Amino acid sequence: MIKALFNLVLAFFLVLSLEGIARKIVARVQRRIGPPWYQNFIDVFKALSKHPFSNGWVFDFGVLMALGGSVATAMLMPLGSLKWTPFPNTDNFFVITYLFTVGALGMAMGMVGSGNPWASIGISRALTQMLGYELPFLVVMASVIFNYKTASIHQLITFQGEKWNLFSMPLGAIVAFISLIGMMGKKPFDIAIAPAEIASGPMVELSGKYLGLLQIMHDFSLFVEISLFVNVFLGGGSLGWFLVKFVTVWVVAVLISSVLPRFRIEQMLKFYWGVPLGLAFLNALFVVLGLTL
Amino acid sequence: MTNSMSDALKTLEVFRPEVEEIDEREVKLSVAPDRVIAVLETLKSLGYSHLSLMTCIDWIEDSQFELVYILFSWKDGGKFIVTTRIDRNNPQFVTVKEIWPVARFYEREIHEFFGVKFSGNEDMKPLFLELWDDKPPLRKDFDPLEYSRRKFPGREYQKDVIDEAKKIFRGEING
Amino acid sequence: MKERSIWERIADNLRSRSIWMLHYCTGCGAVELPPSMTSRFDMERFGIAPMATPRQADILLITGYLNTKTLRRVIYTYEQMPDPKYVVGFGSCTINGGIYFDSYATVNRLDYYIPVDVYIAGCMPRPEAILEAFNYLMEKIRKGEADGWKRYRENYEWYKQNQIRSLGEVYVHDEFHE
Amino acid sequence: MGETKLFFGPNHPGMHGNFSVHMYVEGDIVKKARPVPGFLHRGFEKLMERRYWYSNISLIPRICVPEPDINEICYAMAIEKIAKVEVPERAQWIRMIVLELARIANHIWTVGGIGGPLGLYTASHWGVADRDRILDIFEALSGARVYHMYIIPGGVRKNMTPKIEEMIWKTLDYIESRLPDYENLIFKNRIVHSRLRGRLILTREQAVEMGVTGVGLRATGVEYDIRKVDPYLFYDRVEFEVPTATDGDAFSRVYLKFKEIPQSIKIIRQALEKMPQADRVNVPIGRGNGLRRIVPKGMAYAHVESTRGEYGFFVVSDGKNKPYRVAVRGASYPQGLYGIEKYLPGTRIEDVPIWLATMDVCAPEIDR
Repeated sequence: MIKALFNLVLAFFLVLSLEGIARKIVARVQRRIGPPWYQNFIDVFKALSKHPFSNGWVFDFGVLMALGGSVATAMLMPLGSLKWTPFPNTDNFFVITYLFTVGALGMAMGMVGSGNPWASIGISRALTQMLGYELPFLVVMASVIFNYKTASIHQLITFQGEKWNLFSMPLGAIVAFISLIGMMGKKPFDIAIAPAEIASGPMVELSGKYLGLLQIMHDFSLFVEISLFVNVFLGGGSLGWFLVKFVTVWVVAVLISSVLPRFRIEQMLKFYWGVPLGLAFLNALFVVLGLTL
Repeated sequence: MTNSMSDALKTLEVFRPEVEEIDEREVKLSVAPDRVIAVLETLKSLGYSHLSLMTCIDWIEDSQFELVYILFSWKDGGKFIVTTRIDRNNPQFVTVKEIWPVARFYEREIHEFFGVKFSGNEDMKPLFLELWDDKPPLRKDFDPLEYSRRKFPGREYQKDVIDEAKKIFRGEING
Repeated sequence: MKERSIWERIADNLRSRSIWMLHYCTGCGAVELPPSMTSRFDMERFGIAPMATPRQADILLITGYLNTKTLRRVIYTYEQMPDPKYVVGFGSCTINGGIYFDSYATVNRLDYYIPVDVYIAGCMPRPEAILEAFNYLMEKIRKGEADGWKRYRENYEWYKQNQIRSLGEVYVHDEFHE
Repeated sequence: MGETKLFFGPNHPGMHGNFSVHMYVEGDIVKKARPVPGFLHRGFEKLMERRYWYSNISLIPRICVPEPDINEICYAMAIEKIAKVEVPERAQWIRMIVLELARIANHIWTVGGIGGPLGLYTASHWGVADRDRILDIFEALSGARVYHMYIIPGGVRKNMTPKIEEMIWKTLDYIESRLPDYENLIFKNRIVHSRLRGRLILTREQAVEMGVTGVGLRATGVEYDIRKVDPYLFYDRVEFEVPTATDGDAFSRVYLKFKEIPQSIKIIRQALEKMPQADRVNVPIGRGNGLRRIVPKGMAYAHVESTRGEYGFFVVSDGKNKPYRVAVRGASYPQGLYGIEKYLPGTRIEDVPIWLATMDVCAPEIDR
């Protein structure tokens, strides 16, 4: 149980400071200084200290359900090796994906409950985006699970002891990284919270405490997504190695997102169901024929 | 006067406009109200297809509105300012919406600022002002300072700074 | 100044370091906002970031003159913002009407309608003046003096009566229906 | 699917300035759209009738905020036409340099500004930062960053010192060195191509019928530029090309603006070389003393090629010390009001801010 709490504390502090560093990196790309690295902590606590407006109980319940879903998934996530898996027998991939979508659907229900037309447009975009990146990701994960005949994350880690899945299944890793950027809502795919078009989409009606809670929920979901990718494709090792891989994946995603504009919603779907889906099926074919490198 | 503008004037002789040359590429034509549409159409067919501006001048002494249509030709850069005078107390005029669709918004603006009614252009909702309760503001007999003092209370200074600024402005007291 | 509790003082300290500015350019001073937000003057190093909706914003910037039509939307936006909110007035147009003192469409004094915490001098204040004003606002928040929102809450009737007197009504009509 | 009513209202990050579009949306497709201007209306035309000829100079640049110099030049040229005043040659060259510098500054800003609706915030940061370099020149020249009040009826307020000329040469070289970076970041970016190419197409007939001028018209293939067709100042003594495109979509409108920057740099360099040395840069207009000059009776229309299209002042004087009537022709009036109502229905929500950005709908000059 202590490991689960350690997971939460690590997730909170690691991702918030990483987001501060990401703002610093993006600022450097834009030739300016950028805020201090702990700026996100101040933002979250300031948001928690404001008096919010509530839009009815559906709105409140949606926010709590979102936070609950992502906290639960963060607790289950193993950190790079058996020693650091909080619940060794229930960290199955399908359990994690199910709990994760519970969080996302909770947010969707809450935001639509706020009654703002911008929010409902943003939510319909977020759900189509989920549809977009989920398909190639699941095909790749199916091929990984089929290859190692197990769905529990920490066993997958031990199997790639000497050779990471990144090298044994390069196509799968690339597709997973592209859908990871979609999952995180980073730049080419931040259509759901596009400020210039739909006034920051679902987050239109979030004020004060709700905004702080949603920010924390976003951090936990970021932690879950990146650690899932690191565990499945970049093997494991001690906790230190896990953190190094976590940070590198995050920095690569931030650099890509700082120089790319946004897709339109139907372009995003065409993009995801085009090349990435084809690569995912190709990768599944290689795995079935046993041609993994 | 560029040659293409002078031969444009020859074709317009039949409407007997008063011609006044302002610049080498700018000519003012004042025409009787009922001939304006015909002049505008002939000018458009002669290549003066771009309606730069349509506005209105309030000559309050001889109680008339002067409607101004400024046409510009992309071919030779010539500008024609076609103007006509209409009565000020009951301003009525016909719309040019069919010739230039964008004139619909110019007319809506002139209706809001001067009160000129354009027959044929029914979209006369207020464009820039919201809940306007006074006479059309761009008429000469509307005093904005008095309206502003009445509706929007200003900041009371111990010393009347604005008056003093005016005096400095007129040079009665040095700044 | 009533003595603020420890938690209140910490909250004020946090609020001063991360101010979220509403991305709403109400007047001509908004042309100096992009330069102060971007690479050369970089407002973000003080933790100031533009936010899309009034719900997430802390400061409302009144950048210059205020048209009556804009004032109705500004009052809407001001009342939508969550509570510790601050207003910054740019230039002399918000103090006494400025260069448009005799215009029939602009208001002559901003703090009749909504409480203002900081005024910035300059007809279109420069980016350095804007950043200086934000730092001054941060100081006021840390000391707890920036209580415009409390004033609005206490004499709400007086503000509402002023607004109705100058604007007639504060309702926003839809363009299609009338 | 029912239609939802959306206020793409004044408080919207995708909106440039203070303008509003009320629209009915079904899913992501815009069904009906109505422009709602008037949020920045200050009644300039009324205020200008209550001020002296010269004291209007401080009021006029505030009409169009992103590019104040074109207001001053139009007002000045219109008065000079009425009063038949010959402006000293050096003053005309300085005016040309100031106008072209303002054009470069505004083009960089709008080319970078296309990053806003697209999400490419790096471009807008670069654009605004490089524009600041030119504002430094204006600050050295006239003492103010944005509202310079530098071009006055009868010439220019102050002479241009050699130090400022040196500064202009350095800044032009700096901006010319930055252009390839913009090319790679924005115009070689495949996602920008997919977002802008083939969207919001405006054919030549639609543009001419709507009265669009500037880049919107030149993107449809015709080389209509007032500096070439109706040259003012000394534009007929410098040679420069006017870039045009053929397919009239959002991408070519932004790309044309980008390709106009090197042309403006070329104009400034030629102007700096051809500028004669003189110390008299302004001539009093009309008669009377101090601020209360009196302009003779008459009316004139002066228009200029601004970054957004044809921008003009129609000035009427009845021989007294105050203008009788001043009418302003905003460059984005047709595409802002008529264009939105006619050409937005049928597009997607993502294209509305792109239409406002590429058509450069600038709210203060529509409301005046």
